[in-house]
Order: sequence, then structure tokens, then C-alpha cells
Amino acid sequence: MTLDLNLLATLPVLVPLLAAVVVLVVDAAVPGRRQPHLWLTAAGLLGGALAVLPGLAQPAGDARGAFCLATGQCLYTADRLTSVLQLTALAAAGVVLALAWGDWGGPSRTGRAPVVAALVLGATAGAAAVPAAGDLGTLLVALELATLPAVGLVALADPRWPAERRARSTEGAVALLMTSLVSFGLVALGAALWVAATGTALLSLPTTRDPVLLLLASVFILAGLGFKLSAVPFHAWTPVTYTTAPLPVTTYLATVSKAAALGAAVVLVRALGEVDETALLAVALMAALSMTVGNLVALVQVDTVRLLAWSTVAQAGWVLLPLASLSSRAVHAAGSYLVVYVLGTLLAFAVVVAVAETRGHDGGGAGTSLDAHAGLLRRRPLLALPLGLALLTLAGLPPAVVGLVAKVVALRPVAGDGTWWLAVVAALNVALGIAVYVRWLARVLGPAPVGAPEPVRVGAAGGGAAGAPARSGAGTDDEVRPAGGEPQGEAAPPHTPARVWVVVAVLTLLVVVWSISPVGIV
Amino acid sequence: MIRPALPYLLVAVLAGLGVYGILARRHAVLVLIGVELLLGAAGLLLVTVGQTTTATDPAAATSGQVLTLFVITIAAAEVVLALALILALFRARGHVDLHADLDPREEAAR
Amino acid sequence: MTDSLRTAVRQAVDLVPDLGTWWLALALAPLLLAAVTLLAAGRWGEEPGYRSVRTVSVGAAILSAVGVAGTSLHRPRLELPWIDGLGVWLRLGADGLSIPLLLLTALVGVVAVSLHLHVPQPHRPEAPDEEGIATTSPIPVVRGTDVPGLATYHACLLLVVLGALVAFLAGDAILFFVGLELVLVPMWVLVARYGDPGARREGAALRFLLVTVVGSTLMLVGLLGVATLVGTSDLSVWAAQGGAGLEPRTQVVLAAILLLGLGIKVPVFPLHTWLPWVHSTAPTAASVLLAAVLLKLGTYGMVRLVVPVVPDGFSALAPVLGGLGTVGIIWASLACLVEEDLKRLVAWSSVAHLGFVVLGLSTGTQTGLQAALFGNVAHGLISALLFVVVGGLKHRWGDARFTVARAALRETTPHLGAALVLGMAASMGLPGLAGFWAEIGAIYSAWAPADDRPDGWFRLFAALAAVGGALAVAYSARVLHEVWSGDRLEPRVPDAVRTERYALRTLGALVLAVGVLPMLLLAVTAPVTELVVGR
Amino acid sequence: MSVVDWPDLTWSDLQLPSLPALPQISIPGLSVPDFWGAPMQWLVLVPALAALAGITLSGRSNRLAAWIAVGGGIVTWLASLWQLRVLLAVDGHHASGSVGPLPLGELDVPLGLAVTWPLALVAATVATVALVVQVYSRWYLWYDPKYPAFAATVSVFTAAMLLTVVADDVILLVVGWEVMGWCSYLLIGHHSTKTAARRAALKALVVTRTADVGFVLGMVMLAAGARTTSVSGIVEHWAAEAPTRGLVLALVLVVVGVAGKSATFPFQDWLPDAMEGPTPASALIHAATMVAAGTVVLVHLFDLLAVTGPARVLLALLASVTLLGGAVMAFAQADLKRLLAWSTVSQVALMLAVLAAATPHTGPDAAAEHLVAHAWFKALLFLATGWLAVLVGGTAMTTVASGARRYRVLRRRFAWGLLALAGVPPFVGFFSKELILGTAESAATGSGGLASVVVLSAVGASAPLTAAYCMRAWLVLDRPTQIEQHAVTYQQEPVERIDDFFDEPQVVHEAEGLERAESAISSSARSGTTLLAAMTLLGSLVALLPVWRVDVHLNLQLLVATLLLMVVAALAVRLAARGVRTRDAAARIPARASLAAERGLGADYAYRLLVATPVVALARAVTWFDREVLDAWVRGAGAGSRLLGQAGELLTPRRATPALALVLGGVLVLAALGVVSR
Repeated sequence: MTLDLNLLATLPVLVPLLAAVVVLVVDAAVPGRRQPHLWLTAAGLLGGALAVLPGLAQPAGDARGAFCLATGQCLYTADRLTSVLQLTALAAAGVVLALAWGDWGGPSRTGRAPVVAALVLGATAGAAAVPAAGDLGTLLVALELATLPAVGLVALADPRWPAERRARSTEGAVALLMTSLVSFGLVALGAALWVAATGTALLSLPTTRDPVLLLLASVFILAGLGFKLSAVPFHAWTPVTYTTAPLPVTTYLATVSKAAALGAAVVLVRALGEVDETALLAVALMAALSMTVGNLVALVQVDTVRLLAWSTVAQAGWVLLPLASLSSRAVHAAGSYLVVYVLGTLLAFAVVVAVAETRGHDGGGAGTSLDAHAGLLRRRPLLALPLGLALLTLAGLPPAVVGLVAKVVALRPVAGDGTWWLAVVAALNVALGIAVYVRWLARVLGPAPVGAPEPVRVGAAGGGAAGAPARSGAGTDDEVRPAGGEPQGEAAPPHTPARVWVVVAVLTLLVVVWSISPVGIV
Repeated sequence: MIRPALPYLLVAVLAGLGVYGILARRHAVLVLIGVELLLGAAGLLLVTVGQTTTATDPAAATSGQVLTLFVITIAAAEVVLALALILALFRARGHVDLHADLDPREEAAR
Repeated sequence: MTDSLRTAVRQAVDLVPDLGTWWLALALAPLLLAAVTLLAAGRWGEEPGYRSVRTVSVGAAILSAVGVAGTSLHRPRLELPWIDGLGVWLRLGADGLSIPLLLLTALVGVVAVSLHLHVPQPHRPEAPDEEGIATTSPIPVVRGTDVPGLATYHACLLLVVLGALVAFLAGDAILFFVGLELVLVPMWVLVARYGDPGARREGAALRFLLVTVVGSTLMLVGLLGVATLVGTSDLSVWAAQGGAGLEPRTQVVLAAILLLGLGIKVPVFPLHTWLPWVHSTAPTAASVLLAAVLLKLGTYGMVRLVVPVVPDGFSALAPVLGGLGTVGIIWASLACLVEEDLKRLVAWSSVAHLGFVVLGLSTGTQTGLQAALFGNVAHGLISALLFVVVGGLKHRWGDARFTVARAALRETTPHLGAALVLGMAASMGLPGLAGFWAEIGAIYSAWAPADDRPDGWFRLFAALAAVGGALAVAYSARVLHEVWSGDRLEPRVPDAVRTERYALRTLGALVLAVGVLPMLLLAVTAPVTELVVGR
Repeated sequence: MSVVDWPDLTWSDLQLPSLPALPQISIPGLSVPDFWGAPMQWLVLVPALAALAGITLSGRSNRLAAWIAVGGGIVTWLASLWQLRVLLAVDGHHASGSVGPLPLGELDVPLGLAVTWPLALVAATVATVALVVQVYSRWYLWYDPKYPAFAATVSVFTAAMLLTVVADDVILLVVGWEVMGWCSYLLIGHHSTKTAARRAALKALVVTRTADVGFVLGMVMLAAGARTTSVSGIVEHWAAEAPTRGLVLALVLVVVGVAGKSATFPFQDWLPDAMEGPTPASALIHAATMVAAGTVVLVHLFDLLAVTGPARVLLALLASVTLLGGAVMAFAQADLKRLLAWSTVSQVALMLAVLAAATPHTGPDAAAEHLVAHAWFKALLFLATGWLAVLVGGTAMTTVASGARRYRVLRRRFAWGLLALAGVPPFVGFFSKELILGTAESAATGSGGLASVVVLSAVGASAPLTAAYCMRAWLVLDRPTQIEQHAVTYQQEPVERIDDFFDEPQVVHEAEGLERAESAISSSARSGTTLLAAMTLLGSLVALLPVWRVDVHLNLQLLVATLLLMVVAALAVRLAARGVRTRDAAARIPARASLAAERGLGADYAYRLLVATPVVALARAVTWFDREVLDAWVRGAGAGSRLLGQAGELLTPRRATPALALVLGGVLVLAALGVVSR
């Protein structure tokens, strides 16, 4: 049996992995360093991203294969869609790194930095590998490579946190792990059934197969992927883990992991899609349930992270939605939607992180509550506007046209297919979703709660007000009164580091540019 | 070709036991063992399938066996991580009871 | 006489240079630029004073109106690829169907932007006063002042106008949808932040947003269905195909989804319940835009996206649609008879008027279509006029209830009074004013619908619509009886200020002109409707 | 059987010798550039423009408003005369266009105008009366700050009526019709600070507009059948075939609409209430415009009406009931203006009755002629009443008693007006009524059928009733006073007459006698009434013009019998009035009956009970349903999703095991679904 290695094509996966190895080696050689590991991580992610570019440039329909069998089937195939997903994962990981820089680069007795760096690199490499998987083995390995380090990331909370808080993050990690274990069990069973049904571990269907077994196999594998996408009913870990994990890690779970999961789903649906409508029904059901349940529960949340967690559940439904149709565009539509979703979610998380940091980073609770965002527009317009754009992108409303286009893209295959019930459910969920995000947005635009501590204004927003004597009410409903005239003990003025600003600015720019000219969608 | 009924039966029993362990046990390690049973079922199934399909499709004949190796390896990695986490949980909480609330919702929703 | 006049007009028109697609840019760019500028200006540094804000936004609106006029005159077409993957092109252009609405939008935009924003007063429940209204209550300020957030307010208004213009100009289904969505967030901000504080404005704004989003998303589903089946989202191709190659059953489903979605926006009975509440809460300018422009998007969408595109499906659903329109006429008119809030009453009357429009549409005749398009514009003008008056009154009175004792408008504020009389007369379908032609056209076309419509039902609709016309008289007369005439002179409120007077005069003159010379509009829409009906 | 051998006369025998033909006068309107258009266009355009100009230009200046309004009236009047001349030249039918045709798709909407002889005379009458009313109201509303609005409304009113007269398009008929209704609302409610006036205006508008539902639908049906809105086209289309159910229904609906506007039973009650409006407005509404519009419309559609039996019978019944009832009610009123109002109800019903009775053979001209005649004398009576009301401070019968004696300048005006109303020769009313009688009689004996018979008897019965209330009014007005003796020796010095139309009149509180009465009114208003008084006599000549192409036998027996009856009725009233202090014969009526009559016999109550209350109750039900049922869905969706959200939050597993159970359960469900649906 000959195997045509074409390692060049696998560079997007290999580079981060190599970087991980380098990180570990460096740590072994020069223990106790922190920043170099993070820089190495950045370099690894960047290198991976650069390696994706040739894949992006190839014409539609072409694919770069590696580990190809004599029959021409490859165990690793990267066409344009795959490359897009890889790039998304790598770039999102980069953003997460930027957000977490201060956290991960902070002093730690246990030498956390290199471990975290290696975990991030490993998980990201896994996420990049999943969409390119050409057979079940690759898929299984890649999936677990994407999942297990992420569990580690959740568990490795900031050592500066109070013990109780760290204990909770461990609990979150356990929740994630348990679900992932069960899911993996299911996927493994599914893989076995797949082999039983088709007689091959390759993800391209032979002509002879056992339909019932294949169906069972696909359902089992779908369930496993559903867990990673946090689609209902495999979503239960999501709110727990999201709220307990450190915010950057949450961001990682919400973006990079999603890219990986979608990649796997795309691989599966590509293999199944043209023939098996029943599996599509399962996808449709998952999509509809995820949207509805996610939005409904998100509607009553009072914490931004929990809200985002449930919104992730809902958005998973949207990502799955196009896959429920037979259309050839479906997988591309799902990919496009995912990219936009990742963009919006990253931006939202970036702002949430920034706000939480200014509120004193005690690791959750008050800093991420919706109340912390009340009146943000008046207090910190430079954060509020990007947040607004992010929320509107997720909601799919102009002026964030890109979100709207994403919704259109996701709906199109379904509507074109004539699956009206699903389309109508989706349409209702657009409204529900808007209710979710607008509820948040209203807080951002609205008045600050009376008595809330007045944070120091940043940017050019005339900041002289904080210490000034109580201003006259003068009819401004948005008046923020200094609480009791007491300085509230915020000795260290909250400071949003430059890297967060850069991240916010770049992402905002991306949203705006894409809103004006949504190139590359589908 | 004979249908290897016994292995399949064993697969079913293993999977059932795994599910039972996952659902009925509250000790984290026992749940972990349930998962391992499930994975074992998957591996057995793979092996069995690989044996029975040898005759029909020589090209893919080895798939089952190879996948089994994959599954076992991954399972091992998982167990390592899981045990580490369970240890951490035990240190933090003093128990490894999975029936305890994981969700700090009350505090957040307060 | 008419010939020489026509020649003169033609010569005058020839003097206008043909700027090609720059007209489109002139129509859209000022709005966008001014909105962005205002948003930015309101955000950082010193808030600009009301004079500069008003100057910028009114200037932008006027520039845009000039651009719209030029666009209507020369009808340039812009075609740029926009979203490759979806095959969506940036197709902008005006035709007979959209020109009246474009002009209406531009005009109403100028009016809405030039109206003063009133400081929302904190709601104070009035203690029942035995001596009637306390004469010492302060006379409200009705001119511009430095209101917090004025720049944002104006930016939102401009964005609403921009979205409506994009929707009317759109030659692509997806672009139309984008325009439709573009107005939502600014409108939401307008209602939620600048609305009547006493009326749970956040709730009203949210309801507006959600209900219309449901509508537009349903419409989107339908649009995507059609686009997939036809293979493009180019509206001209859709209209040219005229449903050829679409199975009747598919057409029915598509038409149902599209009509359901658009019906929420119009709104058609029984999907109308969001409208009165939103209107009673929204600030005056937002009400004006909502009634005069945004509701038109729904009916325009029906003419543009449903009638020619899925004709068989539409004709299958037309009886239902016509029936709902008719029920809406009667229903809303009855509600007007007992409504106590003036703004809500006008909102209800909008439902009734749009019922006539929908009835005309559903008949499938060119007469009906012409009447419907006419009714669209007529209702735009009339409702804008009425909302300017009623909004001004609401601010002056402190709330919009008109069953409590107020000073008679005829005696104390003759300008507002005259405008109210004109608006109410037009609203009841008085001949010589704009509302008449739509009403009589709808009734006629319902009596003589297209051949494939069930005669009996439509004749019943015609009779009911005529009864609705009588009810309209009853409620209009009721309003005039309570508000306009009377002998009370207290509490005194100031009459219309200059901007209000200009706005009212412009709108009033147009209501009259369109009513007396209906072919001004009918001639513009006739070629298109002939195509639509003739297929 | 008759003793006397009555000469056998036809109407044409009574008519004047034909006018000297005027064909040598070249009519410029036909060859000059299009700019001048047709006179009928100016008839409508000028008053409309005058109204627009009056509203926009006059501001607060009553003087400017008056110039514009009266100027417009004069030009309109000239246009109406010009129209007559054109008509002479073109042999009785002249058509023209207006703002049409409208591109309304399948429906042909030419929006044409056309004029024929009787209607041209009606137009001239309307223009004249409107001019007089304009002049008069300038005086009557001298101090009124709302005069400009009033004058402009009168102009619009005139334009609308003239449009109705010259329209050859049902849409234009509807336009004129509705605009008149609206203007009547504004005019009746002119004194909008008076509660009664506001209520009356509201009632007039709502009642007439309710009936208009029928009118509009009828017109739409007519147009829908013919696929055109041109009246001539419609008549041509429908007359080509035998009367169908559609035509019958359409005409019945039109008749209902006409009944509403013409204050015919059961819609009669708005008209007496409309007396709350200023007197010039009443004169305009009653004499020439609003209530007469029904007659004009039916004249337009006469060719169809005459062949549609049920519609004729309906009209005949309604009109006959109204004709008699109105006359009786008029007799019982305790207010001069209300008496006149009820007499209008009765007289308009007379016009409608003859339209119902007429056959294609007799033609509708009798109605048009009575319209013209009625316009003259009713305008005169109203304006005189208004004048008197200014002098004596009211129109109640007790207040105006002896009015014609105290102010002798009014005496002739009242006398001629009442005589004409009663139909006494040689006044104009006599001719028109005899023509009506003749028409009804020849139709009843001819092919007219039930409708004609009903109408003939009603018309016959109405003559003495009319005479009775005229006599009653006259007796009251002409009651001798003690002061009258003094009047002879009173006031010999020259009085200051107001010569300038635009000078302010003196306010006369205690005016007594001829001269003071004259000094209370502007000379132009006074000459207006003089013109009207003259026309009650000279109008007879108009009535005898040969342009009335009627071919009616005059039954002299009938004529004499009617006159005798009238005399008897008048004498009876005279007898009844003897011994009453005010010389008011109606004082003999029991108090309860007269009170009921003044209240319109409870029609208002009936309207409220039968229409207004149910409709309002329905409206309340609708709003309740809307709020509690329809909107509940929307609200419920909001609250429901919140509740569901809470439920979802609570149901979400918070422990590892249930979460895993959910996973496994999900797989089970999906797998089962797959297997089942396969």
C-alpha cells in the first residue's frame, strides 16, 4: 500500500504542532520564562495561518490532498472551504491569545505559560485538522486533539483567583470532559458502525452499503459532533463551562472549537448528504431545537457570558441549518455563517473581556453581568460601538450587514429546498434572536443604573465628570451619579490594554468592511 | 459466511453496561469506567467488523483493526486527562460526586 | 392650454442635467454621510448645538430629495456586483412603480427631519381636576432646543430614510430586504429612546422590532425560495418570467409566505396589533416616517415581489387577502369610533386605509392596482400630515387623549386646526383630496375583479369597504367634533411654529394637488401596472 | 260628465313663443384657442379657484375674502350665462372634458362634462343664488372672524353643485356629491362654538354619508356593468338591454343615496337640525345646492330610472311619505326657520316624486323646473328670514310675529315667497307645480304604473297642506301690531342708507319700521333679495321657455280643483288662527303633538337607537376583542417565550449525569426518528 505524503498541504496543522513541540522544548531548556512561549504561540498560529493561504487561493473544486492512497482518496483534503475554516480557527486562536496575554503571561509558580501555550497550539492544530479529515481515523484523532487540550485550558484557571473560583472552573472542566468522553464514545461507536455499514473507514461512500447501519452510524457521529457544536440536546455542558472557564478560554471554546466541530459536520454531511435524507432530518431537528431552545433561554439570562453561552447554542442551530438541505451550497453556506458567527462572537467577547477587566477581574460575577454593561455607550463609547456592531452581527441586523447576509446565506438552501417548516422556524428564531441581543444592546445604549460605581472614562469622552461635584440633573435621563460622593475605592484605574484595543479595532474594521462589501461569502 | 453473533452480542452488552455506568453512577471514576466500557464496545465492534469484511473488500480490510488502535490510544489519553481532572476536583471539593451541582447559576442569576 | 403647459414643463425638465448614476449617489450619499457625521459628533466631545445638527440633517435630507428628484427624472440604473456568492448585485434604479414612493419618501424625510424634537416630559398622571384643566399649566416649548441626544436622533431619522430609499430603489430582492432591515435599528432607537416615556417605550420599540423582523424574515424565506427556483434575485428577471416554470402549488406556498411576511409590515388584519401602540409611543417624526414610508414598504413589496412574480399563487390567495383587507377596514374604523388617544386613532385609520390598498391589490385588475398604488402615496401624504398635527398636539397637550376637555383648535390654534380638518377630510376619502381615488378605485375594482377571482366574495368586500368609508366619516367627524370645534379656550397652547406650518402647507398642498389632478400619479404608474397585470 | 267644456291644453300651448333664433351670433367658445375652454369648465373651476384663493390669500381680512368670493361668484354667474348662449347655438347639447381621462386600466374614466337645456338653466339658477348668498353673507357675517372660511366654503359648495349639474361622469357626480356633503358640514357647523350647531353638523354629515354608501355602490355598479364611468356610456349600455337585477339593485342603491342627501324619509331628520347654521348657508343648502343634488343626479340617470320599476316605486313611496309628512311637520313647527326647513323637505320630495312618477314619455323636466322655481323662492324666504332674525333677534314664531308689518320692506318679500311656495299663480311655484301635476297625471293615466298613481295622489294632497302652512306663516308674520299705527307718523327724516357694499352696517337693536330695516342691511344684500323676489315672479317666464321639452297635457279640471283645495285650506287656517293672540293656527294643535313635531317625531332617537348605539357597541366589542384576543397572542408570545426561557433554564441539567442522559437520550431519539422515517 503506497501512501503519498504531501506534507506541504498539511502545514496549517503541522506548524502549530511543531510550535507546541518547540514551546515544550524551550521550557525544558529554559524554565521559568513566560513571554517567549506566548510569542512562540503567536508565531505558530501565524505560520499556520500563512500556510493556509495557498489553500485559499486555489480555485473552487480543487483540493490539496495529503496521505493519499493509491486509489486517489486522501486522508487529508483541504479545499477552499476547509482552508477557510482552518484560517478561521487559527485567526480566532490568535485573537484569543491576544485577549489572554495578560492572564497567561502573568506570574505563576507552576509555570503555567508554556503549558497553556502548548495546549492552545495543540487544540488549534486539532481544530485545523478536523475539517480536512478524509477518513474516520483522522477525524477521530483530530477531534480529540481539538477537544482534550481545551479541557485542560478550562481547568488551568488563573492561579491568582480565589480557591472557590478555581474549584468551579475545575467543575466546568469536568462537565466538559464528561460530555466529551461520552460523545467520543458515541463517535467511536458510530465509526465502528460506519465501517460495518460500508466496509471502509474512508469518508467517501462506496456504492454497497447497509442503509440502516449507515443511518445509525451517522446519527452516532452527528451526536458526537453536536456536542462540540453545543447543539441541543448535547448542549448541557455549555453554560456551565462557559461561565466557569476563564473568559479567554470561553472565547476559545465559542470560536475555535466551533470551527472544528463545523468542519467535522461538513465532512460528514459531504459524505452523507447527497444520499441520505434521513440524516438530514436529524440535522434539521437539531438545528431547529438548538435555535429555539438557545434563544429562549438566552432571553432570560442576566449575565453576558451565560447569555453568550446560550446564544452559542442558538447559533449552532443556525450553523447546522443549511446542512439540513440537499443543496450543493449547503456546506459553503454553513461555512460562511460560521465565519461571520466567529467574527461577531470574538468581537463581543473581546468587549466583554475589556469591560470585565475594568470592573476588577475577580473572575466572573459582577464584571460580566448585564448590569455592568448598562450605559456603556455613555461611559465608554469606543467599547460600546464595537459591542453594538457585534451584537447586531449576531442578530443579523443592519448596519451590521454582514450578519444579515449571513442569515440570508444560511436560510437560502433551506428556502430553496422547500423545507418550509424549518424555514419558518428559522424565521421566528431570527426575531427571538434579535430579542436576545437587543435586550443587551438596550442596556448598552440605555442609562446607567443609578448608584452604579462610576468608572473612569476612557478615550476622548470628556472624562472630567467623575470627580466633579454632582452635576445638575438638567433633564438628561442618562445621568450617572457618583455614588454617594465616595471614591468607591477603585484605587487602580481600570485600564484596557492596547492589545485589546487592537483586537477590537481590527475586528470592528472587519465587520464594517464586510458589511460594505461582503466578499467571499459562500 | 457465518454471522459472528457472539461478538455482536458482546458489543451490545458492553455498550449497555457502559451506558448504565454513565447514567447510574455518581462517582466520577465509575462513570469514567462506564465510558471505557463504551469505548471497548466500539473497539470490539471495529475488530469484529474488520474480521467479517475481510473477504469482501481487501483494500479496506485493515480499517477496522487500525481504527481500533486509534480508539484505544485516544481513550488512553482521555483517561489520563480525566484522572488528572478528577484529582483536581477532589482537591478542590473534597469529593468526586458527579451528582453535585456543577452550575453556579444561583450566584450568577442573583 | 394643457398642451402648452406640457411643453413648458418638458422644456423646464430638459434644463436639468442628466448626471447618470450620480443622481443615485446624490440621493443616498448625503444621508449616509450626515448620519455617520452626526453619530460621531454626538458621541465624542461637546455635543453640537441644535442649530448645527438641524442644519446638517435638513441639508442632507434636502440634498437627498434633490437626488431623488433627479433619479425620478432620468431614471439611471446602477449595476454593480455585490455579494458574489449569492449572486446579489447592487442594482439600483427607479421605475414607475417606485418613483411616486421615492418622491414621497424624500419629501416626508425632509418633513420629518425638520420637525423639532420635543424633550420627552416625564409622565405625570394628572390628578382629576374638577375645574377642568389648570390654566396655570406651563405652555410647552415647541421650538428647537438643545435636547440631549439630538444628533443621534437626527442620524436615526436619516438612516430610516436611507433604508427606505434603498428598498424602493432596489432592483434585487436581497437588496430590497437589506433596505427593509436597515430601517429597523434606527427606528427602534427612535422609539425606545425618544418615545413617549409614559407609554413603556422600550416595550413598544421592542415589539415593533420583533414583529417587523418576523415579517421581513418570513418575506426573506419566500424571496430565497423564489430566488432559488428562478435562479437569480434580479427583480426584473422575476417580473419578466412572471411565474413561468413555477408549479402552482409552489407558487401558492411562496405567495403565502411572502404575503404573510409583508402582511405584518403593512399591516393587514389580524397582524396589525403592533401598529397603534408603536404609533402612540413614537416621537412625532418617527410616527410620520413609520406611517408614511415604512408601511408602504409592505404594500410596495406586494406589488413588486408577489403579484408579478408568483401570479398563480397570488390569485389563489387573493380572496383571503382581499377579505382580510376588508375586515381590516371595518375593524379599524370601528376601533376609531371608540378610541380615545388621538395618535392611536390615526394609527388605526392607517390600518383602514391600507385595507383599501390591499383590497385593490387583491383584485388583480389594473384598476385595482392603480388604485392601490395611488392609495399608497395618498395615505403617505395624509398620514404624514395627520401625524405632524397630532404629534404636535400631543406635545402641547402633554398626552394625546382627546376625550378630556381641551381648548378647541379652531378657536385657539387655527393653523393646526385647519391642517387637522384637511387631514381628516382626506382621511375620510373626500373627493378632491388624495384619499378619494384610492377608495373609489378599490371599491370599483372589488366590484369588478379579474376573471379568475370569485365575484361574489369580492362584491361583498366592495360593499363592506363602502360601509367602511361611511365609518371613516363617522370617526373623522367625531375627532373634528371633539378636537377642532368647541367653545373652550383653555388651556391655551401655542399654534404651529414655522417649521410645522411649512410642513403642513407642503403636505396639504400635495394632498390637494394629488386629489384634484390624480393623473399626476396615475400616469406614472400606468405603464408598470399594465405590464404587471398584462404579464 | 263635466258641465264646463274645459279647453284641452297642452303644456306647449302655455309656453312662450320661441325665442328669436340667435344663430347669427358666432359663439367664440367653439373656435377660439383651447385656453378658453368651455363655459362649463369655468363654471366649476372659477368657484373652486375662488375658494382656494380665499383660503390662502385673504388671511384675516374679511374684506379681501369678500372681494374674492363675490368676484368669483360674479364670474361664475357670467360663465353660466355664457353657457346658456353656447347652448342656444349648439342646439341643446354641449360636451367637454375636465381633468381626465384617467388611466385606470380596464375602467374607462373620461371624466367628461356635458350640459343640456334644463340642466343649463339649473346651473344658471345655482350660480345666481350662490352669488346672492355670497353677497348676503358678507353682510350677515360682517364681524365674524371666520368669514373667509365661510365664503370659501360657499364657493366650494357652489363649485361642487355646478359640477354635479354639468357632470357627464358618475365619478364626477360622486365627487360633487361628496364635496357638497362635506361643505354642508362646515357650513352648518360654522358657529362651532355652539354645541347645537356642532351636533347638527355632525348629524348632517354622518346621516348623509351613511346613505351615500348606497349612492357610491350604486354608481360603482352602474360603472362596472358598462366598464365606463361616462353617464352617457352607462345609459347607453344599460338601456340597450332589458332591466336586469343588477340595474334594479344599482338604482335602488342610488335612490337610497339620493334619499339621504335630499332629506327624504327615513333620512329626513338632519335637515331641520341643520337650521343651526347661519341663514345664508341654510339658503344655499335648501335652495339650490345640496338637497337639490339628488334631483339633478336622477335627472342625469332618468333614462335608466324610468325603466326600472322597483326603484321607481321605492322612490315614489319614500318621496310621497316625505312630501306629505314634511308638509304636516312644517305646519306644526314653532320656529320660522324650521318651518321652512320642513317645507324644503316636502318640496324636494316633490321633485323626487315627479321623477318617480315620470315616464320616458313625459321626461324629467318637471323636476328640474321645480328645482329652479324652488331655488328662487326658498332662497328668498330664507334670506328674508335671516334679515328679519337680525332685526327681531330670533326666528321663533312668537319672535317673528308681526315681522312683516313692522318692517314693511320685508313684507313683499315674504308675501311673494310664500305665495310662490304655495303655488299660487302667477308665481313661479304655480307653474312648476302644475307641470308636476300634469306630468304625474299623464304618467298615471299612461304607462306610469303604481309609482305614478301614488305620486299623483300625494302631490294632489300636498297642495292644500302646503297652502296651509304658508298661510299660517303669513298670518303670523302679518299680524297687525299696536306700534304699526305709530309707524306711519314715525321717522320722516332721510335715513342713512348703506351704499357701499363694503361699509360696516349699523347694528340695529330696536329698529322699527321700513327705513330702519333698510339701514340694517347692506344695499347689495338687499338688492340680492330684491332680485330673488323679482325672480319668483319673472321665473314664471323662465318656466315658460320653450326649452322645456315636455309633452304634457294640462288637465284644467285638476288644476282648478287643486287651486280650490288650496283656497279652502288657506281659509281653514285663517279660521283656525282667529282668536289666537299670535294669529298662529298651529296653536290649535295639542301641545304634546306640537312638541313632538318640533323634535322631529323622535327620528333622532330612532337613529341613535337603531344605528349609533349598535355601531358603538360593536366598536367597543371590536376593541375589546382586539386588545384581549388578537393582541393577546402577541403579548402572549412575548411573555410565553420568557416563561419558556425560564423553564428551559430550570430544566437544563445542572449535574453531569442528567446532562449525559440528555446526550444519550438525544441519540436514541435521533436514531429512532431515522429508523421510523426511513
